[in-house]
Amino acid sequence: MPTFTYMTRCDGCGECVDICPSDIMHIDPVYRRSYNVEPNFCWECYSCVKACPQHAIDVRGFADFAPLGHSVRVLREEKMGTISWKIRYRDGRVKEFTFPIRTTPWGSIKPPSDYAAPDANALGSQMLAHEPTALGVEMLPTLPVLDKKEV
Amino acid sequence: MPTFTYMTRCDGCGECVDICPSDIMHIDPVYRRSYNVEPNFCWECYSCVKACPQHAIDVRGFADFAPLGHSVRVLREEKMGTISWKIRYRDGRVKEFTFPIRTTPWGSIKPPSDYAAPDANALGSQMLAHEPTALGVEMLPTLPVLDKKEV
Amino acid sequence: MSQRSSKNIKFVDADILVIGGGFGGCGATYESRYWGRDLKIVLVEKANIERSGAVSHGLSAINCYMGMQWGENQPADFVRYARGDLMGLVREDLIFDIARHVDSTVHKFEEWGLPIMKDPKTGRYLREGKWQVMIHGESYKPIIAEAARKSASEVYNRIMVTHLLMDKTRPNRVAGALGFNVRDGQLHVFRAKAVIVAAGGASHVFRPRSVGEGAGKTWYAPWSSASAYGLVLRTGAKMIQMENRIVLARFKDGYGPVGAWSLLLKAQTTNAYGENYEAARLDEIKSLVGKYAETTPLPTCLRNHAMLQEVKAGNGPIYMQTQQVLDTKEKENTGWEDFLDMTVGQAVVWASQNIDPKEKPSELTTSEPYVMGSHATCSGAWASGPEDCAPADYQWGYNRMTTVEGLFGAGDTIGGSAHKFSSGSFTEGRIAGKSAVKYVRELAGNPPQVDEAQLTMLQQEIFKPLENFEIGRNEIVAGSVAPSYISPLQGLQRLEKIMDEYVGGISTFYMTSEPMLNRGLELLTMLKEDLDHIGAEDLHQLQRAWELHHRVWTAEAVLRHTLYRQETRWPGYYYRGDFPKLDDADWHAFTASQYDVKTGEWTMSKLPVHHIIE
Amino acid sequence: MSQRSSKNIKFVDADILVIGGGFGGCGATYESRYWGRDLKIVLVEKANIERSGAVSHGLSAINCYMGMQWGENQPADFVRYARGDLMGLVREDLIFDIARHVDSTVHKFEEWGLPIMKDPKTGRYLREGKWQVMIHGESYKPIIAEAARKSASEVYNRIMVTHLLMDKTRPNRVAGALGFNVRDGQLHVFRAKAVIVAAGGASHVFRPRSVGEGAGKTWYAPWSSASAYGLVLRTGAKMIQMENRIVLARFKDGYGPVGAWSLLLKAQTTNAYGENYEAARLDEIKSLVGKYAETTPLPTCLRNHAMLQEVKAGNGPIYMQTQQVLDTKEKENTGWEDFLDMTVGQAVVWASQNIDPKEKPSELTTSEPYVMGSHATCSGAWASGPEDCAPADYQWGYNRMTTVEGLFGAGDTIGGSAHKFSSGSFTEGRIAGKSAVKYVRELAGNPPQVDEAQLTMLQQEIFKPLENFEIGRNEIVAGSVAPSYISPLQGLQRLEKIMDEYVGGISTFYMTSEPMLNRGLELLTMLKEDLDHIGAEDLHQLQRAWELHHRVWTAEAVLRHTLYRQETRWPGYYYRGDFPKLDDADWHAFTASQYDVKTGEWTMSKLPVHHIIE
Ligand SMILES: Cc1cc2c(cc1C)N(S(=O)(=O)O)[C@@H]1C(=O)NC(=O)N=C1N2C[C@H](O)[C@H](O)[C@H](O)COP(=O)(O)OP(=O)(O)OC[C@H]1O[C@@H](n2cnc3c(N)ncnc32)[C@H](O)[C@@H]1O
Ligand SMILES: Cc1cc2c(cc1C)N(S(=O)(=O)O)[C@@H]1C(=O)NC(=O)N=C1N2C[C@H](O)[C@H](O)[C@H](O)COP(=O)(O)OP(=O)(O)OC[C@H]1O[C@@H](n2cnc3c(N)ncnc32)[C@H](O)[C@@H]1O
Ligand SMILES: Nc1ncnc2c1ncn2[C@@H]1O[C@H](COP(=O)(O)O)[C@@H](O)[C@H]1O
Ligand SMILES: Nc1ncnc2c1ncn2[C@@H]1O[C@H](COP(=O)(O)O)[C@@H](O)[C@H]1O
Ligand SMILES: Nc1ncnc2c1ncn2[C@@H]1O[C@H](COP(=O)(O)O)[C@@H](O)[C@H]1O
Ligand code: SF4
Ligand code: SF4
Ligand code: SF4
Ligand code: SF4
Ligand code: NA
Repeated sequence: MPTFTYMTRCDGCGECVDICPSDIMHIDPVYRRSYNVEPNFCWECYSCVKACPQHAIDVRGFADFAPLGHSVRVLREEKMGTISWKIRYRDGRVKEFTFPIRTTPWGSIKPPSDYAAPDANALGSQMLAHEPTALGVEMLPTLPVLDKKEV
Repeated sequence: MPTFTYMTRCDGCGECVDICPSDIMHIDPVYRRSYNVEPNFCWECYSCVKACPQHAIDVRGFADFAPLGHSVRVLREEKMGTISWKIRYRDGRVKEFTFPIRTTPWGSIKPPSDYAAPDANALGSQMLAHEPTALGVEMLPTLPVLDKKEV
Repeated sequence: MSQRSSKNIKFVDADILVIGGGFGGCGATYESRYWGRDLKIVLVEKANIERSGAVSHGLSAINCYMGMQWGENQPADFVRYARGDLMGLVREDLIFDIARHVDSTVHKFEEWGLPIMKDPKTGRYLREGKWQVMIHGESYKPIIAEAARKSASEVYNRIMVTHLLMDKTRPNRVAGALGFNVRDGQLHVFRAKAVIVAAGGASHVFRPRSVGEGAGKTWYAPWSSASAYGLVLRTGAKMIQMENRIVLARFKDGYGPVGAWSLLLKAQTTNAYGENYEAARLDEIKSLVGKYAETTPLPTCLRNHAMLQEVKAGNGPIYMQTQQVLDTKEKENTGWEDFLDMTVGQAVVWASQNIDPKEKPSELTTSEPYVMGSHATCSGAWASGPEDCAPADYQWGYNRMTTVEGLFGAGDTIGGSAHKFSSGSFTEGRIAGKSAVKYVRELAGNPPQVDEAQLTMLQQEIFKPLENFEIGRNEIVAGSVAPSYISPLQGLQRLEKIMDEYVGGISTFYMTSEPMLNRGLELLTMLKEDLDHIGAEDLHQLQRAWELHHRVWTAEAVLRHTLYRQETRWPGYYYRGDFPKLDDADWHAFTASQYDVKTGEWTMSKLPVHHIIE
Repeated sequence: MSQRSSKNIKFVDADILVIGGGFGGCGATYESRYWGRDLKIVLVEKANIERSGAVSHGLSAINCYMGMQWGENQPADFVRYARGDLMGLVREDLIFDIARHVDSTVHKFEEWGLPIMKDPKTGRYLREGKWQVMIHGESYKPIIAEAARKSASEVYNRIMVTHLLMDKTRPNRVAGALGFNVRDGQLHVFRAKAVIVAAGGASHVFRPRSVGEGAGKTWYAPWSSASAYGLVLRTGAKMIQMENRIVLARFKDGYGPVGAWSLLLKAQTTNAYGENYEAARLDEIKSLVGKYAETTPLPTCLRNHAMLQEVKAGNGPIYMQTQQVLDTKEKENTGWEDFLDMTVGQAVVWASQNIDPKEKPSELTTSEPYVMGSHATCSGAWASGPEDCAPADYQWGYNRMTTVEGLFGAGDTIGGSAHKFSSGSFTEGRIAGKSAVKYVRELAGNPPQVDEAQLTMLQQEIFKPLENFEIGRNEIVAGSVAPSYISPLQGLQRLEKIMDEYVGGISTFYMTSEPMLNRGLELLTMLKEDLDHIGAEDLHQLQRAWELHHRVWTAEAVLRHTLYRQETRWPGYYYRGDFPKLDDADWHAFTASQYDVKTGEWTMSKLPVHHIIE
């Protein structure tokens, strides 16, 4: 299901162009709206669909195996921390699902430099940031160094 | 090796458009010269190449298996009744061949209606036009009608 | 509705309408003029008959010639050969009929100017093999086309025929055909007393090995669009052996045929280690097909099978050891001409990959499957046989008439008569042409009437893809993805993938089974429904849309026949995993299908194979 | 020369340059900031890190988590699992290292806001399987990207990195990287003391099952362009296990993963007749691989092998019997979320083909091969191991440093450490990040110098495809066929076909052999020469051109390693027809390759597999 853009909904804002991991959502020079320039490099990852403020992008299943008449639409609500899906079957059946996407506010992650600077010696240890605390166990496991052993 | 048309040689006469069995040599509306609109339906049959009065069409091997740097050029001389090929390898080697294409003048075939009209009864026989003479044997072979037999 | 479809209609009336100006069609046109001097004979062709059809390139051999004049072979021998090659299942009457006439065809070709090679010692035609003669065949098609042009009352080039038209009052009688001009879109209605379909075989029903741009590089031409089957079966005509698709051993990528190399030049086919593997695999083959393994020459499908087993075992690539035989300039010329005459692409493979066949062997491969009636398989319409020697149940009127009245066929169109090739197809066209003249004469004052209602409905249907595109294209900004239509190519790729994966294509090493076929049929049914949503952006794409229609209908027939035959009759063409062996007790029969136009149902049945020659 | 290449160059200086902002790269960025507060840490990414890499969709499980806090598993157990799955050949030191750290990574993810599902009874993470935990992972990537953005000094999105730069005086030391901005074409020269390559794995090295438009529908993302290998190996860094390509059992067409269905929902995988075929094939498997057939769980490659044998025997389609397990609304949600979180395309397959998984089973297939270091295979760079527990010959300096000084890697980049998945790749990035900080600190006043000559040469090379197009396009009238250049897609299709047909892709059922590989190498060598003639019509296509370069170089490594290992170590991933069995006597070893930048030669060798865990 590569993407396509509905002519009447797109306002050419470029969010989809900005996000597409495949760099295939481009702005048409004549219409100043987006379209998929290389459907054969589309992964149907929905990144652009989720990012479009106008809900102007939709997908239809890859022509080489998907019959027509279906749709899989999505509404990702960052503030609510949810994503909702509406799946319409070729034969008209509909399924809807909503799932959580995040448990904390967007932007709330504490940067590593906001933690106390580690001891200079620790650079030589095997410990990574926040360890061992973050491991949930008291000590970082290690092993005796062996030369060679058959198993 | 789908075809391509050299920009500087083509004069837009349309002979290639007229002959292509795949209907894929079209005239570009801007440049008024021909090009291959659907290389994936080109059979590299060389019909257009042979037909072009300007020798403006060439082929390069299908990209999915032919390395670059080769050429297979042709000169078909109807009046002389010959066709000549020049094959240039990727590594520079060259081979040339000339073969006959016809033993009689073009247009010389005698139409069926120029032969004496067949006897009306002959329509009910198994004989085809010019038979049995043209068979080179005296009689048209036949078989007893059998109902069913194991072999 | 699209503007194009409301244009003036062109009506063309004919006594005999020949559809397709390839080898069968040119033969039919020539012969019907010979017998029907006063008749209006119209030839309609989607391309330009000068270079249309499977022989547009040219050919380097005539693969069906008896040489009766020199006592080389007799028609009955040829029947035995073709029967053996097809594992017993052929219409011996049809094959005998072609064999007894084919020499007169070939002699005529030579008279017209086709350079046939001569054996300098005997003065006879140079034999490639027992049945084949070598030609300088680059202009084979233009020569034959000249004869046809001089025979037809009118030749309509660039008319894509989409449907056959049926008689208003007698539903099992043909009344003509419909098509559109691919240059200006004008709808053409051909009204005819007899129709001879000679629209060739089918490539691109199964996914090809080549990809992307290379997809055009199939062995049979990309324009072999299954129209013969797609047109005929939808009238309700009985079809046979549609499961009998062909897979061919071919030079890899360039698809150069192997015949001249094996038979004339006598190059060895070996595995990667230089071994002749065929003999070593005979016992295993025998365990699958019994006595048929003893046929000489080893049937084409079994030669494929041996090659496939080698490849599966990891003993590939398979090689044609060309370098062992090109020891004279003369042989080098023969080898090169073989391909320059009929598959130039093979020369391009050599040039581009620095392969000089004098120095290095060339890889072989087994091709994707094709649907054909004229090579080493015999899918096609069930036809009435020759009056003088066909068994009674193979004979219901006019030679080469299908089960639909007035509807004749030739070449790839007609089932059961394998190994016709170019000369046999032309010959079968001649047989059908004469027969159609007889039919028209005997029809006298009872001409068929086109059904106006059918015509109006079809007119809308034909141009619908243009309309789909015009409307649907407005929904989207640009590009090739739209929610309400798919392009002909997108539809074709879907078809090919279904057939490849479920019906015994290359990706399963030609394996299929009842569960696979049933799943394939589900997907194919959805594709058939989606044919209403093909979008064509121009008339060229409208041609592609209708080619797709013909291929999809043909594919369905192939699938249904494959499902019906519960055995593996032709290992090397395809395998039924659930019935891995040949089963003569239950399946020494033709499979037949008949599509019911009214109900949309298919009826499958067995038809007897009569052996009329020892 | 194209105008674009003469534009101003942008120079960017950094202490640590991270190439690729996927899971490995985000981990590296986070960790290097933690330890290197004052360092300039630059992250460069060809797309936008918010949704770049293999996890752009999201994921529905974290496949590497010990649960040490609950005593669920210990790192040594994980090493045994991964070793068993890889048929004995893994870098146990690297895997142990990831396993002991991975829990702190996952706990951090949860703290950041990733919803990890809980078992309502135990309050612990909900286990999918022994090593996997279930997540609501649609926003997995944006969450991780937020952490990386807050750690980097600068993030450069939309820079396609094409080459690594080497030190002027010490040829085995990295000095930075080159890339261009895909929006404005500006050349970016990154000069750095340490470089961490985390550019992900590779799709589209082998021909995919999907065709035409559908070609983007691979399991691993189409943008997984083999850059990790393409960049690293050309510096002369030692690579290992490049033959160990991965083939995955996946839902057909949609490529939905099977893990949650098999392990959590416990749906059966059967053949077309509902049979559980795996057990029935164990004896046959044992005859190929001996004791390795007794590993629990059965190694991924052997599960594939059993499936492939079924398919070859004509017992397909293979089905996941989803309808047997979706008996509650909760399970239905789980099943759907599994795909809506990570491969929406599978939901599209269901919707378009009218398959309700509650009612009908879904077909499975074995995928085309991919090249990866983070899933159930471990191709990649040979890296120094952890200081405290790596065997002496696995340790030459800094943890996760390749054999090139200052050049580190993480995730798919690093060879030998399979089963990292998302969490392990991030963890390996953290390990590499910390290690790089240590390297930079110890490097002190001895920074590398970019070689100006190399830079000038590469600058021309990078933009050459634009120039090829500009010039070559003038020769022809229109269309996509030209004599002097091919498009990146045309080149890619050639690559895929070579790899498919000669190096063990889908079209041979993963079969290869020395003769096939040698022929493949001939064709690949010509393709490599033709890379000088790629034509790019715009900057987007210039990106594709360089992705193709990286894929072609990676393909060559895959081919050479496959040729070198004269055994079939992983049946189900690929088969050497000439060495059909596992051979521990000769091949209980890593294969290693090293490309010599000066001579253009490859050196192959064996490296010992040390077992440091019972
Ligand atoms: C492609 C090919 C074919 C052969 C070979 C090599 C190659 C590379 N070999 S070797 O492999 O053995 O080497 C042969 C050989 O050397 N010797 C030989 O005698 N025959 C060979 N064939 C086989 C013959 O060519 C074949 O048997 C005959 O041509 C069959 O004749 P016919 O059934 O008439 O098909 P056609 O393709 O010639 O003509 C069909 C015509 O119909 C037209 N058409 C189709 N659909 C239409 C539509 N909808 N509307 C209007 N027109 C519509 C076509 O355009 C065409 O003109
Ligand atoms: C695609 C996919 C992947 C997985 C799964 C299902 C599916 C459908 N499954 S399941 O199947 O098991 O179900 C997993 C799962 O559920 N759980 C899990 O933990 N991991 C799974 N993976 C595997 C992990 O995703 C994988 O192991 C890691 O992502 C690997 O991390 P890393 O090695 O960092 O690769 P990356 O793709 O994330 O990042 C690479 C980055 O580099 C960029 N890049 C690449 N080339 C570049 C260049 N030349 N210049 C600049 N930038 C350049 C990329 O854009 C990207 O950002
Ligand atoms: N519950 C839902 N689940 C999935 N998609 C939705 C849902 N509600 C709205 N959408 C989609 O979100 C977009 C905007 O919806 P609307 O605002 O209702 O037009 C459209 O693409 C809808 O199909
Ligand atoms: N090995 C072979 N043995 C017998 N006949 C062959 C062989 N190869 C090709 N032929 C026949 O030679 C002709 C041309 O074959 P091909 O070139 O494969 O189409 C056909 O009649 C084939 O049946
Ligand atoms: N049948 C199985 N037995 C054991 N582990 C499996 C099975 N199927 C999948 N897995 C594992 O589950 C995880 C997800 O698998 P997949 O969805 O196939 O990528 C990986 O860790 C796999 O190795
Ligand atoms: S994000 Fe939406 S509105 Fe903006 S350019 Fe893309 S399709 Fe148009
Ligand atoms: S679905 Fe993904 S790959 Fe396709 S256009 Fe949108 S963002 Fe790009
Ligand atoms: S035949 Fe030659 S000159 Fe005429 S349009 Fe075609 S390419 Fe141009
Ligand atoms: S080579 Fe043949 S198929 Fe190709 S464009 Fe020319 S005439 Fe058409
Ligand atoms: Na295949």
